[in-house]
Amino acid sequence: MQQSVTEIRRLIARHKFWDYVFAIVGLICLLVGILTLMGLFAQLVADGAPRLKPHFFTSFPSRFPEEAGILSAWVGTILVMLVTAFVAVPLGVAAGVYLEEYAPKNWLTAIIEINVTNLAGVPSIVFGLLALGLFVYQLNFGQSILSAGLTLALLILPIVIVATRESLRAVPGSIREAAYALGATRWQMVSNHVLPYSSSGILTGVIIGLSRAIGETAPVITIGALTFIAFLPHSPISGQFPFISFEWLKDPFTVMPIQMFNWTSRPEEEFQLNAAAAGVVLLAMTLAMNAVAIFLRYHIRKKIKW
Amino acid sequence: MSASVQPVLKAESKNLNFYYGDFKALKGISLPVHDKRITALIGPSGCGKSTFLRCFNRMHDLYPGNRYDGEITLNPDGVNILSPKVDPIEVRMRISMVFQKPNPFPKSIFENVAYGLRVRGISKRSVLEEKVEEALTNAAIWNEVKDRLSDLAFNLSGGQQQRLCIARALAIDPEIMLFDEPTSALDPIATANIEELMAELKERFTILIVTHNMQQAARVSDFTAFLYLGEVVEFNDTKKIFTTPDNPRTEDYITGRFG
Amino acid sequence: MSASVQPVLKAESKNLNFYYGDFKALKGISLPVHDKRITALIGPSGCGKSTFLRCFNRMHDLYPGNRYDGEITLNPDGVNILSPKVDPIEVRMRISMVFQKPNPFPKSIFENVAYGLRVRGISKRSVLEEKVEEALTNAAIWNEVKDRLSDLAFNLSGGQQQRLCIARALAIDPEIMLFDEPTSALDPIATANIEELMAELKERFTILIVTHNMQQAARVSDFTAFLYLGEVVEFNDTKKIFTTPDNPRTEDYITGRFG
Amino acid sequence: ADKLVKIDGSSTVYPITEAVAEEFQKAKRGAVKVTVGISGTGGGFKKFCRGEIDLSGASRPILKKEMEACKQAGIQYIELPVAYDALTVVVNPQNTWVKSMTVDELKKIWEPAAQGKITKWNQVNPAWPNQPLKLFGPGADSGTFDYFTEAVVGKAKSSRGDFTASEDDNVLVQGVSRDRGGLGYFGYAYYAENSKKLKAVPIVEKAGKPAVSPSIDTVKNGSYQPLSRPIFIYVNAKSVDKPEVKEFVDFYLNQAPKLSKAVKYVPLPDKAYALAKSNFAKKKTGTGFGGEPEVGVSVEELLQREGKH
Amino acid sequence: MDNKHMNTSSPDTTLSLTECISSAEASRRLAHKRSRHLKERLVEFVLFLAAFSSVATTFAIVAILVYESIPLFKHVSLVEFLTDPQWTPLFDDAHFGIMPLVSGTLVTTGVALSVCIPMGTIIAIYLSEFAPHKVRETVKPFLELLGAVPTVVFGYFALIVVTPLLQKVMPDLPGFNMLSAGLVMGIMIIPYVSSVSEDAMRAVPMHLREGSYAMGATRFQTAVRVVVPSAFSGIAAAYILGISRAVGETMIVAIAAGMQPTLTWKPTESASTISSYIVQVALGDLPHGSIGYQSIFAAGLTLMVMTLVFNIIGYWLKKRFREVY
Ligand SMILES: Nc1ncnc2c1ncn2[C@@H]1O[C@H](COP(=O)(O)OP(=O)(O)OP(=O)(O)O)[C@@H](O)[C@H]1O
Ligand SMILES: Nc1ncnc2c1ncn2[C@@H]1O[C@H](COP(=O)(O)OP(=O)(O)OP(=O)(O)O)[C@@H](O)[C@H]1O
Ligand SMILES: [Mg+2]
Ligand SMILES: [Mg+2]
Ligand SMILES: O=P([O-])([O-])[O-]
Repeated sequence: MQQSVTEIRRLIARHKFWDYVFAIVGLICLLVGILTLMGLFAQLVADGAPRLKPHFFTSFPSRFPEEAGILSAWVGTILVMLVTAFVAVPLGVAAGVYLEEYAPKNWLTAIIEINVTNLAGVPSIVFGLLALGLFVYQLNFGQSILSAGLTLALLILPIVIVATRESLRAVPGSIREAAYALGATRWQMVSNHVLPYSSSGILTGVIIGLSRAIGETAPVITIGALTFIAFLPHSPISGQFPFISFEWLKDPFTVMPIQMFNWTSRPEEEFQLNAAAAGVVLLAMTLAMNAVAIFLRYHIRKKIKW
Repeated sequence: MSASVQPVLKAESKNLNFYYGDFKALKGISLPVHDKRITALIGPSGCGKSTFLRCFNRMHDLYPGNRYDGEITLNPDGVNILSPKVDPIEVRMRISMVFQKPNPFPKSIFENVAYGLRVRGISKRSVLEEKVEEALTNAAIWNEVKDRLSDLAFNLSGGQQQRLCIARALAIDPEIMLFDEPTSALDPIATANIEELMAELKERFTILIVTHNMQQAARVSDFTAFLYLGEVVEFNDTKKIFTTPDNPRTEDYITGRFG
Repeated sequence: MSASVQPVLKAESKNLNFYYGDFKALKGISLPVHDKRITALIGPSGCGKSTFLRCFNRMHDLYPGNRYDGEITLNPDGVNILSPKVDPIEVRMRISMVFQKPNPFPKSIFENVAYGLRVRGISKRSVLEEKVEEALTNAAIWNEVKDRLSDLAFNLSGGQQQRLCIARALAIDPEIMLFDEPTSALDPIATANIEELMAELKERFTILIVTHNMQQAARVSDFTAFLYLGEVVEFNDTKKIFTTPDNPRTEDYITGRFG
Repeated sequence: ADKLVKIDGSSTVYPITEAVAEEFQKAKRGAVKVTVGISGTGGGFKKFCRGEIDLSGASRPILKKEMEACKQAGIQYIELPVAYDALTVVVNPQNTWVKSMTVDELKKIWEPAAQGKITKWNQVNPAWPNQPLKLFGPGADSGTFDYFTEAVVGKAKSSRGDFTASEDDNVLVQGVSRDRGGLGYFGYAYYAENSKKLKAVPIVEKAGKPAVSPSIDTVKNGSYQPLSRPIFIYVNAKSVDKPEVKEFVDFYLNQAPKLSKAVKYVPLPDKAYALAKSNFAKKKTGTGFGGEPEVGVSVEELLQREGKH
Repeated sequence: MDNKHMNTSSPDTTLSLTECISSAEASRRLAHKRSRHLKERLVEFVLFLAAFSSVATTFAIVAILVYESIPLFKHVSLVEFLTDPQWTPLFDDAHFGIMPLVSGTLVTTGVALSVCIPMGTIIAIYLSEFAPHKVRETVKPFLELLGAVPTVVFGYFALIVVTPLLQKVMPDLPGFNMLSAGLVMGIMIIPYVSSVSEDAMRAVPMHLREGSYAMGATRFQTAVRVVVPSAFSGIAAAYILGISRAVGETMIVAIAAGMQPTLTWKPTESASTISSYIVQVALGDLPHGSIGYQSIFAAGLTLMVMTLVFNIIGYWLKKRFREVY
């Protein structure tokens, strides 16, 4: 009745063959992805290398390819990302906390939930249309850092919400019960425990969101970002009281992808090198952000093991 | 560990029913809890021990669909802690709980113990320090941790973590302490430590403990209730229960004929 | 349930050490497993019962950093199943396992039981149907599920799920069946059912069971090994162990003086 | 507080405006900030007529709809041509058969009736080989497209639809340079920068006239017809009150001859710049067109026309 | 909370002696309770508003799209919009049939999905079930970087590298085609699919895998027969995300697919998609307020409806096949 050992062995050999086949196929697929990325990156670096000199980072755009730089673009990108993060993080985390820790099971929360997943799938160009109608014209923010930051914030809001929910869910129920058992209120439980313990996951989500936002071209084009900007926005630190100024929010700006897009569509081939160099910088910025995320994830997780 | 002096009633459940949605997990439980005594709840898995225990600090309020019906009165003021008019947070401030698996917060040892005090609005460092030391001493872990109060609580062993959780629960001066299988995740030595500790604690606190380990119940408790399928089959002096139980089902269970 | 006829040796562990990374969880375990008998492993939590059991089907191979040292020979062919030269899949095809928590696959009842057969390359419907029915009958659950074989296995109760898992393990005609606390997640009635089932199964299979419930060990097993801190303290006829153990530590544990 | 000149509009005009802005800011040592955006001619006019920008670049004259929008918002504008752009018809360098093309042949290729029918070179001219004809052109929302259709087919926006369209002229360059049977059209600058990869086709305006290749000279002397077109800036008359805007426009008109050449556009005749300067000085508002594009008008004539509002 | 136990040295002290909570203490506690409740409600309300902001965003999007496209639908009937086989709103002979854009969108999406779904799934299975822990932890973030490459770069990659490569195999392939745009888009979306499905697979509890291995299954059998079905709802969510990304992707198609709105289902032809039409017009020369300009909002609305449909299907799938480990 029981199969003979040799029979079993033959069977296993046959099955294991598929293990090997799949491992190889998997590796190939992985390599296709990784090699494409590396190839793209290598190509960009090879093209952009002659431009990657210090003055590339400290110069404004120019009609002379060798003189043109990305100063206004990278400053603009950073400021826009600041606005994006400042809006998306509190809003997204609060929404995630509500949905995960507070929301009663009713139709309203069901709608919010469907809506969040749906919003995650809305094409970015549609956010551009929204921003054009709402921020630029209705609210009269103009083509400012504020408009762009808000647009991208809405774009990554679902990413932050989902990441927040996932990491809140990873905090075991026993921690919640422990806090309640000591007499904590719901908000005390959330703010003293669950949120701090899930911060690494939330942060990772935020960074993934930001690295998506940083490369977005279409919505920023739609709101009509400028391309030639040979000056910097107002400084956020002012000489007079209260030493912080928000004038930069209303300033015109350009961002890295726009600058890149502008350069790729120039007739002079020389500008393609600038575009490649800008691409390298943009990727490096994303890479750096991801590295920070990985570092944080690693270090915070090391401390917390459930 | 006898209950020779007639004890005072600290709390009492009166005809308590409890429902998980449609499922009736507790069926008319009436049970006294004596002051400064250890009452053990035993019974086969799924009989409702944990469910009953968690009624005492309204843990079930956290999940939707749960429903209490009946009363648990808490003395001396005789308030019915299950009444919807009573704030569960207030109940939890008076009755604290230690869980099956040690569940320290991923904070320092000090902050773990101080948490219950902070929730009560105490933030003066000197008061906190004093109370934390007192609680850790009472939980018989002060000597082991006094030099590493700012270490992460996760770095303690399982048994130490559980004692830390006990200290955390002690720090808020509860009237009753609930223990839900507090040693089932621990090794024998840690278990012995905790049992010893409970024996000390009952000098000052009223204790209610759930255990699936009859030997443990026999060793540490003064009174024992045997639950089966959501009902109290028998409640009595521990000695009596483990030597001459009144109910044949109790006897069957205790001698290992079922369960 | 006696072991009166001198039994045949089905497997034997010889001076087995096991390491979780640097932690030595099993220390020189030597133990016989008799054919068509139930051998129970008891001992306090963390003593290494599960660790030992899982050596028998090389479950530890799934996780990095684990290391075996020593032998488990499997008769009749006397192969050392722990040898790196032996394919763990081969071992698992000969020795199947039922886990503590019922873990049916998210498939239909039929597909759950047929899984092991499909893995063996059997896909003829008629053969599968016959074997599935046989296994479900042997697992004493056929009558309950015969009309709903295409239902999702999750829709069964806990006890039914566990019997389904037993059927799944039976379907592949294993030489040894391993049970790791198979009833600890079940209610008393389901537990009684499973115990009855095991008594029937031992007519045909060799069974090794881990339990933290001494009553259960006493009820179902022919031989019992008492483990403590990764070592075998005592191995003997179950009757002997539960009446006149040789080792005082065994006695202490069984009578509830520790653990 | 800041001295800011806001410019937006056509991508065609952008390179010149950018060059001017760069030089202007250098000259002013950063005392005046200039921003230049690319929203397209239409997008630029929308903003212009909302009063959001000071200058709008346009690769075609303002249209009726836009004139109305400006009128409603009370915006007066000064129309100033700044350079010529020569639309250049290009083929693949391996195309050995085309020596020149007549406007009629172009029409035969591009008119709506050609859609799906004219797909081989020999269908246009029997002397050419039986080679697939692959067409590339700017997107239907560009000024270049409007002008080309007007000039070749005789009606703006009237074109066949089965061609590869792109907003990005480099994409068109790629297309024609890789397809032996390819034919496309775009601004002169893109041809000038890629003259190794492409071949410009000399254009015969009417039967009997000579074939003229696009170049700075042929555009300037008016012989490259009908595919050379003026490009414009529109200045908000109110903005001229701001000294920095006035200064900028003056600077623009002064530098346009030199800078437009530098970015491979064709400067207007000197006389035209002089006229433009005087129009600007006089703040002569309105458009020289009737709200419709026209082909073949001379810039000088245009500047002397009565401004329509 | 004054120490109710400290002053009672013997357990048999009577009730009356000890702690009857004074009325002052009771009222203090009550007041505390009220303020605590108020704060809790306030916090909850604020959090609710945040959660609701996402709904508000959707409303705003729909409102703007509908509002701006109404003028178009006054001019063009919905039937014409949906059935006219030509989309030439900018030509002299204007037609407003959205179908060519929809077909372009669906074909490029289809091509992209035929790349990213198998590859993404295989990579996810490989990383979750086959790869050593170290490989997984290093490769995953690296792969996610693919999703962060600016899409303009991908667009040129498709046009300048992939299309010529394809033309070597298919000499008749036009220089602009949906095939190469779709393929590159697929590669770009791989990390979205693989990352989310890998998370779902890793969330499958170990005891299910143990169950399978204990039956003598190989890795491959365990992965395909147990892990993937168990993680199905998570994997479906990953697919839906991938579809949404593909449907909405703009720059790659705008650069490499040829911007030619033709009603075709052949990937080897050039075509235009909804989103690429939107950027084209947003960048272009069209007078604002013209019918052509309004057409981008109508197109945006169509796109939104399409993603909505996909997401509702996804939500339903997720509900239907919710993990019940
Ligand atoms: N959240 C819940 N929803 C529905 N039923 C529940 C829930 N928790 C427990 N139950 C059921 O209520 C009954 C009592 O459960 P309880 O956890 O109190 O048992 P217990 O005596 O503590 O068992 P154990 O010794 O296994 O911890 C059981 O039948 C259980 O299945
Ligand atoms: N994956 C692991 N890594 C490291 N140590 C482990 C691991 N699993 C178990 N151990 C340790 O090995 C020892 C034996 O564990 P094992 O699970 O075999 O105990 P057990 O007798 O089955 O206990 P229980 O009755 O609680 O199931 C324990 O000290 C445990 O902490
Ligand atoms: Mg319990
Ligand atoms: Mg175990
Ligand atoms: O951007 P254009 O209006 O010149 O096409």
